[in-house]
Amino acid sequence: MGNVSSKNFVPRSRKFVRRNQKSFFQHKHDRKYLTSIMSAVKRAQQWATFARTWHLFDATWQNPFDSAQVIIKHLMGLHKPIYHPMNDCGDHVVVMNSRDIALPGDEWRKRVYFHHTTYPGGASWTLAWELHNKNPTLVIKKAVYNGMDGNLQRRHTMQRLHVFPDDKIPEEILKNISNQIRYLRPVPTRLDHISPEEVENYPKIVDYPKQYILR
Amino acid sequence: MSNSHLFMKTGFPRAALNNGIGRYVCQLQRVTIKFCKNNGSSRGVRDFLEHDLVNFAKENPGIVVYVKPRRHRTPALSAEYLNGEKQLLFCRNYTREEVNKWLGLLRSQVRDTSAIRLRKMWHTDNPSIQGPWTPWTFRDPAQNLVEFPDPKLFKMETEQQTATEKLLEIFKAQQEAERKRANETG
Amino acid sequence: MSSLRTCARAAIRIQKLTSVIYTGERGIKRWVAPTLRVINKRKAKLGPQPEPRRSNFLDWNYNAEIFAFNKRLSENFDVELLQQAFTHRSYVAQEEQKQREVGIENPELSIKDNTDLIVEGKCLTSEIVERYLRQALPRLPEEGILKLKDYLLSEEIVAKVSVQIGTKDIILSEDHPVRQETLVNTFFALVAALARSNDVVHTSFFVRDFLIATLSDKEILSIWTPSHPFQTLDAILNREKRGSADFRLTAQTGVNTILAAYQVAVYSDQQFLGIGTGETVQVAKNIAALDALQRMFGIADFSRPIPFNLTVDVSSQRTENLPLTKWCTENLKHTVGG
Amino acid sequence: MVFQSLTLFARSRGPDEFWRKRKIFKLAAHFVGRKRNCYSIAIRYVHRALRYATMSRKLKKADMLNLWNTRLTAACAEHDINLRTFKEALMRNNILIDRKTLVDLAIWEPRSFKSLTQLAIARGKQDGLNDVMYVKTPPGVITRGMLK
Repeated sequence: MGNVSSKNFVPRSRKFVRRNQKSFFQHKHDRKYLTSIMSAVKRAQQWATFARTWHLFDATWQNPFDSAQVIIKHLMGLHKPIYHPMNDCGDHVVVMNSRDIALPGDEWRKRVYFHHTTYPGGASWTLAWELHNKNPTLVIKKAVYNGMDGNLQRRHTMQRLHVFPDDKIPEEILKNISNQIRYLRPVPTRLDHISPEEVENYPKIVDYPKQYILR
Repeated sequence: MSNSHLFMKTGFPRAALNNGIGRYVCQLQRVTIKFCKNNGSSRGVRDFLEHDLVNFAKENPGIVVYVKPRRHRTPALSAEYLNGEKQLLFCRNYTREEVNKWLGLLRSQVRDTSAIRLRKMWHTDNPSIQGPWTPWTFRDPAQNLVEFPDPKLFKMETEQQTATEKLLEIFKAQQEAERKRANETG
Repeated sequence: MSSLRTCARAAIRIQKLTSVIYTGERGIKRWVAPTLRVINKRKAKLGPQPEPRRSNFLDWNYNAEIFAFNKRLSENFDVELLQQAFTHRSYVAQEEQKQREVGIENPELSIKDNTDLIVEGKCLTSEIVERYLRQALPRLPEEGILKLKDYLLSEEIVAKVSVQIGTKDIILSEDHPVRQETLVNTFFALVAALARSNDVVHTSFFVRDFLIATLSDKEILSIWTPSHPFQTLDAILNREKRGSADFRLTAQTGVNTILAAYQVAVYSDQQFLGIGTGETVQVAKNIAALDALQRMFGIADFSRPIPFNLTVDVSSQRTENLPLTKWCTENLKHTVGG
Repeated sequence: MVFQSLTLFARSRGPDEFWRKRKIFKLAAHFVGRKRNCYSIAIRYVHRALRYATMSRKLKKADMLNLWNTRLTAACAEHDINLRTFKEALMRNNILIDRKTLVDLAIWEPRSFKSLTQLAIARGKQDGLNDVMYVKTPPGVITRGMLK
């Protein structure tokens, strides 16, 4: 190790590793270069510690504002013990089925998204359901964006969020994924998706009398 | 202060040449005691020279001590360390005890420690025995076989039974018992 | 005094309203700043000056320095030998030249230079370092030992050690500031001088404490790495009659990105050997092999640190460590002796 | 110093302006623009910087505590326990390790940290702490309380 002192306490960032990427395997003939910096094993160790994981999140029936908190945690690397606001250890999150999100209460009708074109009279107010009809990824994207502190890092962090309206995720992105985030709340089954047999066999506390007419 | 350290060298507490792993070597190689023979500000230094210098030299044979009288100037200790650094310590109006103590400091330190800002109060060459944390340290190896997306891995992990599940269980147990009874009687 | 002055000022202010306010304190004298300015200006005009020789200073006593050098390192150098070790050929030549200039035809100086000490010391140091490393790292292959030796005996390292034990100012040599080569030669001459004034065992302590101990904060793999870890590991496993290296992908992420990371573990007969990460599977495999090797050779992070309290016997028979081509645990038992 | 008259005594100019200003310029050496070179501007910004420095001595401690809490929360979440319960259970086990050290362990010696969380969970289960009642633990974790 060249200067071991500086690696005290916090592992050096990925940037450091990348700068020294001219590793032993790319410089087979240049041994001296290697001796002055760090061994290939140490370098690999850092590569592992700062590896970017790709997480998959299914937004079906999930509250986008609650989900945003979990997504932000993963995007910013807040779920890692090595977290530091300046060491760029955030992961990627792929969100699927964003079309099937569930807003709480009256939110579809009451939530308003404001936009201004900066021209006089350029203000517009879009209801959540309208926005969702126009672009089914925007509600969750905005929830994540607004859930983060407004700083210079925010837009870069957003680059690591990939939202898809349905479960058709491009193959090259799907291959990157190595972890799944669990649902935040159970997904209910729609009544019309339950088969008649199941309904028939479900235990009943009382049976309606034969002559009882269901309206 | 906000920036007194701006033009200071920075570093970590390190022993020169792994001092102490092999054997201890005093890092102060020579010291020049400069003083005036007449001036009052050199009085403590003169006392020191009179009473303690011989003892000091005897106790520290590895340090070369020079004494340099000069007229009408502030007394000073000029220390030279093995790493080539020099430190000049003015001891105007110091008492004999103070000179003794400052000389003791010069003798025991590796270098001019007031000239570096310590980034950390400690240093280690092997920060980790078990290997630093990685995202995979506690990962379930079963995940290697998963084809993403896997519906099972989305499910919430609830250990507690829900009320519905409990009811269903009771119902099934009832049915089972009834069936048994029917079999026994029939 | 200042309060007096303030009172006076107040009195005057009452008399004349146009008075200037200054607080009276004794500080740095008024002539200091302009004088310093002029001195600095003249210094700048002169340009960079050569580094002054410490031995030309008024406070310099060569004999005292030599005495202190001996005591500082807690050594028992023979003083004459010690002085000889510090005297280089170039210094003697310079002195002779001086005498010739004065008019002496055949200058005869009674100063001995350290030429033969350097040669002797170099051999001795190399021998001690080699033997010590073999003893301290019995599991490390011979290739690694030789590489470590080269590293320790490189000019940079020895010169650094030489400066740190305080030779720089005492060296008698023509060149100034002292060149790296001279520093290195002085160190070797010192080793030989110590061997002559004491014995070789004592000399080995000197080399161990000052030269070999610099390894304590180094990572050995950064000094020496087996060139083909993959093949080497396979060959070793083969020699140990264990199953060949079995590489398994234990984790991967972001495979389609430039920050792809693969983690590969290597097993043999379902026994874990090592683990490695890399940006491609091939790199990860190589690192895993390297990790397995460093665990075998006892130079991993968690291995026992190199001992710095051993005694080497230079007179004993030379036993080399196993070379990579013969390295296996079974053979190791024969050489290390159980 | 000898002053021949009261006027001369009062007119003496006191300390050298050069050194007085130099003290300030040294503190302003890393500023940009005129606040670095013009005394009357420099002094204002130096005073402000000193004020910030004073305040930041406290802020620094708070920042570090924040960072440790964030990191520990992450590390604990990895082992299915939350920070409050973890600290509480450690206390009950008489394991007195501060946050800084716990974070160090979580990063550099992750397996030691894991064993600490296992201990905490076992203790929590034994004491009936709601958070950890349903967390799975490996068999054979013995806490102080169990030995009594």
